[in-house]
Amino acid sequence: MVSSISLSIDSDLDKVSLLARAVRALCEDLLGPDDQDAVELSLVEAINNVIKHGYHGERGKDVQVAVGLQADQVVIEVIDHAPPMPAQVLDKAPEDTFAFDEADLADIPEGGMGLALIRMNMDEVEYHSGDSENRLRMVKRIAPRSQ
Amino acid sequence: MVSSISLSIDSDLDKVSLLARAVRALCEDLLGPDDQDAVELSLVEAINNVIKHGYHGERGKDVQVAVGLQADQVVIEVIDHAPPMPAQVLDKAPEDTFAFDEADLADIPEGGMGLALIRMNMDEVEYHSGDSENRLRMVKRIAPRSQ
Amino acid sequence: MLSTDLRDNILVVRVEEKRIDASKAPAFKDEMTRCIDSGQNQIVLDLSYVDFVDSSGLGALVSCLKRLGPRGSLAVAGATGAVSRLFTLTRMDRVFVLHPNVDAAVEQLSA
Amino acid sequence: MLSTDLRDNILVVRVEEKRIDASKAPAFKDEMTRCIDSGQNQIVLDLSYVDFVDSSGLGALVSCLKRLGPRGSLAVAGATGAVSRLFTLTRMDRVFVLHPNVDAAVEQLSA
Ligand SMILES: Nc1ncnc2c1ncn2[C@@H]1O[C@H](COP(=O)(O)OP(=O)(O)O)[C@@H](O)[C@H]1O
Ligand SMILES: Nc1ncnc2c1ncn2[C@@H]1O[C@H](COP(=O)(O)OP(=O)(O)O)[C@@H](O)[C@H]1O
Repeated sequence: MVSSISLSIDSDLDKVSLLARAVRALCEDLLGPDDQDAVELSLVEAINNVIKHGYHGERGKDVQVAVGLQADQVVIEVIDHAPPMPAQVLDKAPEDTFAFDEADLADIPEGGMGLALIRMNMDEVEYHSGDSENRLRMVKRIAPRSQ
Repeated sequence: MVSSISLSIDSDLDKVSLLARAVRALCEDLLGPDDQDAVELSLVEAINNVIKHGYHGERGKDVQVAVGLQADQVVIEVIDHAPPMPAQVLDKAPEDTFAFDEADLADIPEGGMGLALIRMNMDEVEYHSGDSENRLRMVKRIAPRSQ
Repeated sequence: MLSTDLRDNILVVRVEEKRIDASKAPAFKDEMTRCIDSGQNQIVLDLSYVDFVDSSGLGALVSCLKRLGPRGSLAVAGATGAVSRLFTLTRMDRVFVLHPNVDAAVEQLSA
Repeated sequence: MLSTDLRDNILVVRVEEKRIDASKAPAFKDEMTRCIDSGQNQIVLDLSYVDFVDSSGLGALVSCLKRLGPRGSLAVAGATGAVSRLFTLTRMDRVFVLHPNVDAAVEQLSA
């Protein structure tokens, strides 16, 4: 069974937590609390990126999230109509981001952690950008009950 | 402060509970449990009506819900693109619906209760139908904390 | 969506769904009708697992009551929160006797 | 969004928001910077009320640490659930010492 619902806000950082709350509630029966946290963080990072980098902080642009609830996975797609994100940024190995030298203050990252967090928290991450929209597809697999 | 988010499903009765769950979660901090119940029931009745009467049960049509969270009220708008609902149906006094004779089995209603429930559960109910869309606007006022 | 249990010649029907809404009301009504048509006259409907009923669900209940006819009885047990408020709000608490739980309902029906 | 309390010459800063996300991180950083610039060297950040931090919030924390410089210390107290997991996942638990609560943090810093 596939259930899907779509949610949208305009590009305002103040509204991101509404999306997070609604999506979290939708996943409640399917995912354990840690996986809900993982989905919430990935969703928030993806939407922040769209608002900050895609729309350069401009308000009044639309940000859409499609949530597909399936028996074995939760699929979250973040859809926007901004210029696409540069192809290579998603290819960087997420581990590298956090391989800093903690003894060297200057080496500790203050940013550039969002995409790495998404890739570490979701089971699949794909980015498609077409003529009219960009679509970041993130999948969280549902652990079988018996495990 | 006004926060708003919009949610949509296609016209499938199986998906109505997703909307209900997401909207309920959005109201959680603002409304007590009884008022959350009132909003959830009204929302579900409104959407069922759109799907059953507006779209005559046809799938693949869109049903949209806009949720406005304000300091003193929660505004829920159900938006559809079906033929509008007949003007007089919303005017019927809700109390009449439940003024049946319980001793007379035939008098007890099996249907026709949805709009009455909406009017009894919400503080304001307005219906606008324009060129391209219908909009049922339902308001639940937030009781001041001190009461 | 229903599980049944016969106690003192009373059929206890337990709803195993969280919601009786427009998507579930037709199946609920069908399964209930089958129970009624099998000859059962005294039914206790256990709603303790249910946390949401809409007007379609309530309408299905009324339709079962009508099917049962004036000689039968349909009692409701375990309705709480939004479900119990729906009965009050619609004055259906005058139509269906509400019991806190199945035991209380069975006891009163068999008395 | 912050409330402060001086204990044994250690500034305890409590975050009074549920979320430190991209919409709140700039204000958080500003208020923290004011605390740091007022001359405080030892700070315990109480995150016990916070249930969500994103990479902007975490980045703001790192930026406070840099502002504080090598002579200062910024300890974190009361991080649980998703917040504590974020520190581990990003290896920021090597950068910020995590304490179960404010008392434990103050005790260790003043030892
Ligand atoms: N939706 C997007 N549109 C355009 N550029 C993006 C988008 N998402 C990410 N980027 C680019 O990738 C970089 C890394 O993103 P990220 O890892 O989330 O960290 P941060 O947002 O803190 O910079 C961003 O700085 C930006 O240049
Ligand atoms: N969205 C709608 N579009 C068209 N007609 C509607 C709509 N909503 C309600 N109606 C009409 O109003 C009547 C009463 O609706 P309601 O009180 O919800 O009860 P019910 O749906 O059980 O009939 C419906 O039977 C239908 O004829």
